[in-house]
Amino acid sequence: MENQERNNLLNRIQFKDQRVLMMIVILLITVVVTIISPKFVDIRNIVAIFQQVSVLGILTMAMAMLLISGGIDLSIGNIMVLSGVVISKIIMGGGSVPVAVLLGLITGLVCGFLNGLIIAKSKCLPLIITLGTSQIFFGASLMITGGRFMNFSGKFDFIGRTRILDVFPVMLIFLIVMVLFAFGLLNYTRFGRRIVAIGGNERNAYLSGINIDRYKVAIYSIGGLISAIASIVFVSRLDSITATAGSGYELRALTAAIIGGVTFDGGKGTIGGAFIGVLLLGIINNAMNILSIWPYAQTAISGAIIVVAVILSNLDTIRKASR
Amino acid sequence: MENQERNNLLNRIQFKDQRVLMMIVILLITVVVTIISPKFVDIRNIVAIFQQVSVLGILTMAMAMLLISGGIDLSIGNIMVLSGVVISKIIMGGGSVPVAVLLGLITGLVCGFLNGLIIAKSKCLPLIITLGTSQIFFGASLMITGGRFMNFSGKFDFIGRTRILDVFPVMLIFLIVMVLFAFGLLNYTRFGRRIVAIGGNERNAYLSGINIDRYKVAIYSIGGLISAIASIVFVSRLDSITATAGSGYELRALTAAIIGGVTFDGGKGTIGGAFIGVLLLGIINNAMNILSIWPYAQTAISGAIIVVAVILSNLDTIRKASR
Amino acid sequence: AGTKEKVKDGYTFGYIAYDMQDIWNMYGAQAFEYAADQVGVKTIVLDSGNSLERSVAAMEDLIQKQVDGISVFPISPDQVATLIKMANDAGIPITVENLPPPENAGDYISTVACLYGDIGYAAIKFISETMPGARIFYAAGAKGGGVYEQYQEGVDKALKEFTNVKIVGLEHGDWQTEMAMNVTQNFIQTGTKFDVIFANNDLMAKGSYNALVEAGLKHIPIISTGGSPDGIQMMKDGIEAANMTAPVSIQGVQTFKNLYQYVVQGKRDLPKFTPLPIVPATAAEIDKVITWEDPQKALDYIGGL
Amino acid sequence: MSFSYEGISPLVRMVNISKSFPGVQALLDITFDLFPGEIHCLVGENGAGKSTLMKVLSGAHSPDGGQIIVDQRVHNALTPKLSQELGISIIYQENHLIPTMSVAENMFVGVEKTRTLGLVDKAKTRQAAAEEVENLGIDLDVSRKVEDLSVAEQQFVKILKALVHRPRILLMDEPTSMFNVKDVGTVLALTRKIASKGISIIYISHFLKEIVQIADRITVIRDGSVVNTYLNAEKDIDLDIVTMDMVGRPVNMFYQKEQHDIGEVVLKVTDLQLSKNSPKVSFEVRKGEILGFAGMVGSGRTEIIRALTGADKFFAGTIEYHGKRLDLHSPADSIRQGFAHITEDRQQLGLMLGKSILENMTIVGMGAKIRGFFLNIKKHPPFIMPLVDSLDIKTPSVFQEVQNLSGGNQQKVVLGKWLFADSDFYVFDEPTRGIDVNAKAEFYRLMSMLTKEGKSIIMVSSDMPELISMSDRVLVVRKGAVTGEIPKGEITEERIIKSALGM
Ligand SMILES: Nc1ncnc2c1ncn2[C@@H]1O[C@H](COP(=O)(O)OP(=O)(O)OP(=O)(O)O)[C@@H](O)[C@H]1O
Ligand SMILES: Nc1ncnc2c1ncn2[C@@H]1O[C@H](COP(=O)(O)OP(=O)(O)OP(=O)(O)O)[C@@H](O)[C@H]1O
Ligand SMILES: [Mg+2]
Ligand SMILES: [Mg+2]
Repeated sequence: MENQERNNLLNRIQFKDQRVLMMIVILLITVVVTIISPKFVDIRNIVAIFQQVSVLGILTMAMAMLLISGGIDLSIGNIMVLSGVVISKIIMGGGSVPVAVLLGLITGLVCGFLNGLIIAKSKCLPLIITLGTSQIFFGASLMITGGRFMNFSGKFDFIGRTRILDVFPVMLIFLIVMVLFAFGLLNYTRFGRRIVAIGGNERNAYLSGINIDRYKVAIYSIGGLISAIASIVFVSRLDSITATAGSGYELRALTAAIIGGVTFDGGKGTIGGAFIGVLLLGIINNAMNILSIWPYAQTAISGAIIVVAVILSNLDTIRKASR
Repeated sequence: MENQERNNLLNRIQFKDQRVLMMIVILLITVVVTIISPKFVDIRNIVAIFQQVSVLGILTMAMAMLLISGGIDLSIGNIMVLSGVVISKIIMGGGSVPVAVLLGLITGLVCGFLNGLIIAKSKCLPLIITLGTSQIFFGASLMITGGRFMNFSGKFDFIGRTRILDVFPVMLIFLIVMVLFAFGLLNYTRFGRRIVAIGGNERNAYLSGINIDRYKVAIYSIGGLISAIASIVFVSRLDSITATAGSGYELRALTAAIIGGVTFDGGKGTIGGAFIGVLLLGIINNAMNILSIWPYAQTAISGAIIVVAVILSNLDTIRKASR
Repeated sequence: AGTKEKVKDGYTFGYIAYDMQDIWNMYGAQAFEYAADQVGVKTIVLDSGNSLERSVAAMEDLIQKQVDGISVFPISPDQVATLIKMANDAGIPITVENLPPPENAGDYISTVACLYGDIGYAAIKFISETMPGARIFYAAGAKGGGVYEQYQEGVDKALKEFTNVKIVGLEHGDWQTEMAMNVTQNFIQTGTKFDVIFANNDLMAKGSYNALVEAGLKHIPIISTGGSPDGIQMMKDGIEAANMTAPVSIQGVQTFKNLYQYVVQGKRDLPKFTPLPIVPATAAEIDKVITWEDPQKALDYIGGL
Repeated sequence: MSFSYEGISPLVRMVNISKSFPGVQALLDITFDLFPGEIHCLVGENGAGKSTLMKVLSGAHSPDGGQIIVDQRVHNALTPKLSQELGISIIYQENHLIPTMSVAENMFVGVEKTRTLGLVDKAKTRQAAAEEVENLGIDLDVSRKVEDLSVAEQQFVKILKALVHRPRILLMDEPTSMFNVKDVGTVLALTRKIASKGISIIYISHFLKEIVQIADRITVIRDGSVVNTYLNAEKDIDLDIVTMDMVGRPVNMFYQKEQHDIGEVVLKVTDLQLSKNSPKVSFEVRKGEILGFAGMVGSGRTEIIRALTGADKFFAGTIEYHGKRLDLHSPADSIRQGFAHITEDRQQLGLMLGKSILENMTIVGMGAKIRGFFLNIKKHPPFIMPLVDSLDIKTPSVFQEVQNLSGGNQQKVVLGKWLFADSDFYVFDEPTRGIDVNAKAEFYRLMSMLTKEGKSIIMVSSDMPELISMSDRVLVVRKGAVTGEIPKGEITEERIIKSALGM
């Protein structure tokens, strides 16, 4: 029994190791950048970093949940844009903000539901299905906007601009709530546990009495809804939107989640890890700007940092991969 | 015995079914488009379609091989560009074409080798590593070109322009050779079978005495080399290159391979299927133009066609989804 | 070059680029930096990499560094409105390059912009005047980003005025050579007759040209836009028949001049908007062109700092 | 044939081998030797360290300490490649085949038949594979894909794969756990034949009767250390001594089922047809009854019960439970009706290998047994601890990932998962595969308890003693049809086999 206690502890620490290592990498970057430019750790800059990753952070929660369930959704970037476009259309057409937001959320939910339905019923790879639907959603945004900039002219910047006590931006509350939501859902609800089980071994989950199809539809719908919530932050921060504004977001969310230790195999990875991945991406971008690095080199450097960070955070696995 | 025979036959047909169904989808599209615009099946248009997919086709061979080996390389688009940039630098600096091509090929090989080495030794997910190295290669292209448009002004258009008997473009030979190469390698060589084995069950391959690390390095190197070969076709067709010219190519190659039935799980899928995926993508694009479809709707329509095609080609699985 | 007056020690201007991988933006930024160098002003160039988000981040960073003035090369009118508000809140003077901000945007010094609509208009006008009756294939830029859409507005306006030309095909080359080559090739396959190609940039002009060569239609002239160094070269090479040049170097130096006069010299009566001259040029007139690479010639054109 | 150890030196000596995993000392100072041509059997409880010891020898694990001496050469560790080169071949307990490849190709992974230029010779591969299959005396089409084979057929492929290397030393880790009498006979005969050619064999099994039949020596391992090694020259060793060594106390190997009354019919299957051309199957199960399903490999038992539990669709027929016709679309439907279905392939179908014991065991029962919308898994161990203890699952903690458990302990987790769910009707497919004598006895006790409570059980099994001692009635399945029904008193090995072979 004593032995068991000890082992128990040991297991837990190992499990967290990957994230701990990633945090160390982040700390290292922070220290180096701060030495060169002390403004980096200014409270306003730190707030700025969080602001800059809030949309990505929210989308990454959707992506991480989907990956953990053994799925993937490459359309979340374009779902976000489509929701934003719907919101902008309604507001610019003179509609009220609450109605616009509600319809925006419904748009996201419906898009996600569609993804889930097709994936559950067709048994096709989610990757390819959502690549296709992503184009459909993008096309819809294009057609609705006619390719033009949608300007809110300050009618929708409450969330993006307001700060509590002049420091803490309201939009961060969205980020925090969504992270906590994803974390709670996956770890502390029956629904979440079943999602993880499906990701862990779908056939086993099926034989264990989980209605796979229904859960898949549900999780993709939630993913769509989260993307719509991201779009609220997105449009209100930028006070505008274009059909192309979300391109690449799905890949960045995927990158963040995977940097944070979520895998394609499903069942693995944590929300906390995914969030650390988001932070790393945000810090890299901000540091590049703060250090005014030659733009042409920024791309290469951030690529290199990602590779190194991923390898470092995986050191533990490499070491014990001995057999 | 008898029963077994029957199963066997059934399995074979089913196995090919996915590709057969995809071919039927392609045929369907062809018929519909031809009815509306008979020019679609003009020999010159068919040649044009093949020309337009030759770069994608070659890259898809690399992607399919990597996927079948259980890996993935999201940097092939940028490896192609980097090779092309190296070629352009040398030719525009007055170097000879053969030297330029050789160095371009070496560039691709080295990039692929790097990917393979990092992936084999670090045991990190190839997806995230190659996303990172992709940025590094892109950054390198940016820095070498200074973001400029590299125009060969006709110094390197032999492969892109020459046609055998005035009909058959030389670049198609590259495509055909690469498809046959990939097909032969995977199906008829010990190397290829081991690659498939690694993709099918890495642990099994390891325990069967296969040196996994060495094979991984080899397959990524080959992937890099194929990307460099694609770049020869690419630059000679366009007679020019920019650092951004290859962006999105890796995703399109992935799409093509997966449409064609290659999966992420490794060990599954065929080169023939991947090639059919390439064809489908090429035909969709060409048909849209030939039919002069409203550009804003093209995106959505091609997304919808992909989704429908994938679902149709998977009908068999859906039907027998006994689990 | 320019005036030689003494500048207070340590003026620093920020410059938020739309995307430094875009050569138009890059030459504008270079001209801006060149002009700043002439009078010893330090510049911090930040690249938003075509991301609305990163541009906001860049603005946040510049405010952080408390620069003396900021120039923005916007991604969109609304993005620039956002940035202007942020700068206003931070009390930093801001000027805009390339795209005029929307009406209700906050306080900014001025805009120097090439109106894409004007280029589209100029191109159709040029074709109408030099090739009456021409049928045009239009190799357009990427849809959905707002830039091509502005070209289209100018084109539409011109088509109403100059009724002796018409567009017989429009496909999007997405600013890239390969895409333009493919869509041009596909268009040729439709068998539609056309007399001239209008390409939204030089990369696409090159792509369209490749397709023409392949189809044995090399004689069909291509009208491109911008007048980039590559464009000039392509005119020399006979790839482009004409180019609606818009010397971005002028845009860069003029933008700097406005910011400089406002911040350092205290001028307040600056024009709110200066359009960039669009100069149709053919191969014969190359020498007249103010090239992108030559900020000095541009400085001279605007009468120095 | 008896074996003499005089005057010969061991082919393999493993000296003071230790191996630990996080939280587990799997092997501690084990010393073990193997002589040329002997059949050396390894026995021990689940988790004793048998498989780990074999993996050290096959190069899958490198030991923390100790030496492996082969041919007088000392190695601190082996790699799979080196091990192969030394002539060692292994049949792993786990399934490590390549699902998308054919049987023939799977057999030759790593030692492909090639022509010049590294081109594979497919014809030669197929031919060589077919020869091996014939040598083994089984019926298997080598061009079938492994993913289409039943678990037992896959087990044959694993054996064939090991033989392809023409080993000098063959390690067999529970080669017969998925087999019925006939196939066990095939494997035992093969084992003897191989040994008679001078090839040394290490043989692991939980079927002690098998061991007695073939072993030249028997080594008992407990908690990662050798307890005793016995000579078994006369094939007559007393099993009680062996089990005593294994468990540390006497074990009653042959569990005697308590008798109790059997009630009314609860499940009635009428004219069940799996596909259009398959035979009609009808049977009944009564309250408190254990209905055994016997049959040869591939006879179709698994397919019948998969249809019964909603795992597969079926073509025609009715299933009535407590007089009510069931309309099953998925396992969820049958589980809602109170069914439990233990699948035969634990790794593919029965477990989330990357998840903890706790998560695996609560996945089904979570809905009914754990209340509230919010769950905190850290508070769940008390729910399953009684089961973990009574099944004797050997693990450092219930948070251990299942893939780190020994084969038998994995099987116990699968059993635990369904026992925790508290069903009314149990469908077991090869439930005791790979679990040790002690745990088997415990499991049989649990089965008896369930039936005493009025629950019913269908048990598909290839383990004759188990079928005979536990079943109240046995149905024999052949080619997808029920070809015989054997009532309680008449269940004998002979009758079952005759019926299963269609004699
Ligand atoms: N990869 C691993 N990681 C952690 N622990 C492991 C690992 N492999 C084995 N173990 C542990 O080592 C011990 C010995 O396991 P092993 O598989 O050798 O048992 P075994 O004697 O073969 O049992 P069985 O009869 O159930 O197959 C067990 O407690 C097991 O949990
Ligand atoms: N996924 C599959 N695809 C094709 N054929 C299969 C598949 N699974 C099983 N079979 C075949 O169906 C037949 C019946 O198999 P089943 O598993 O029901 O037999 P069983 O009586 O349970 O025997 P076993 O002891 O092998 O489990 C066998 O011939 C087997 O090869
Ligand atoms: Mg074992
Ligand atoms: Mg079975």
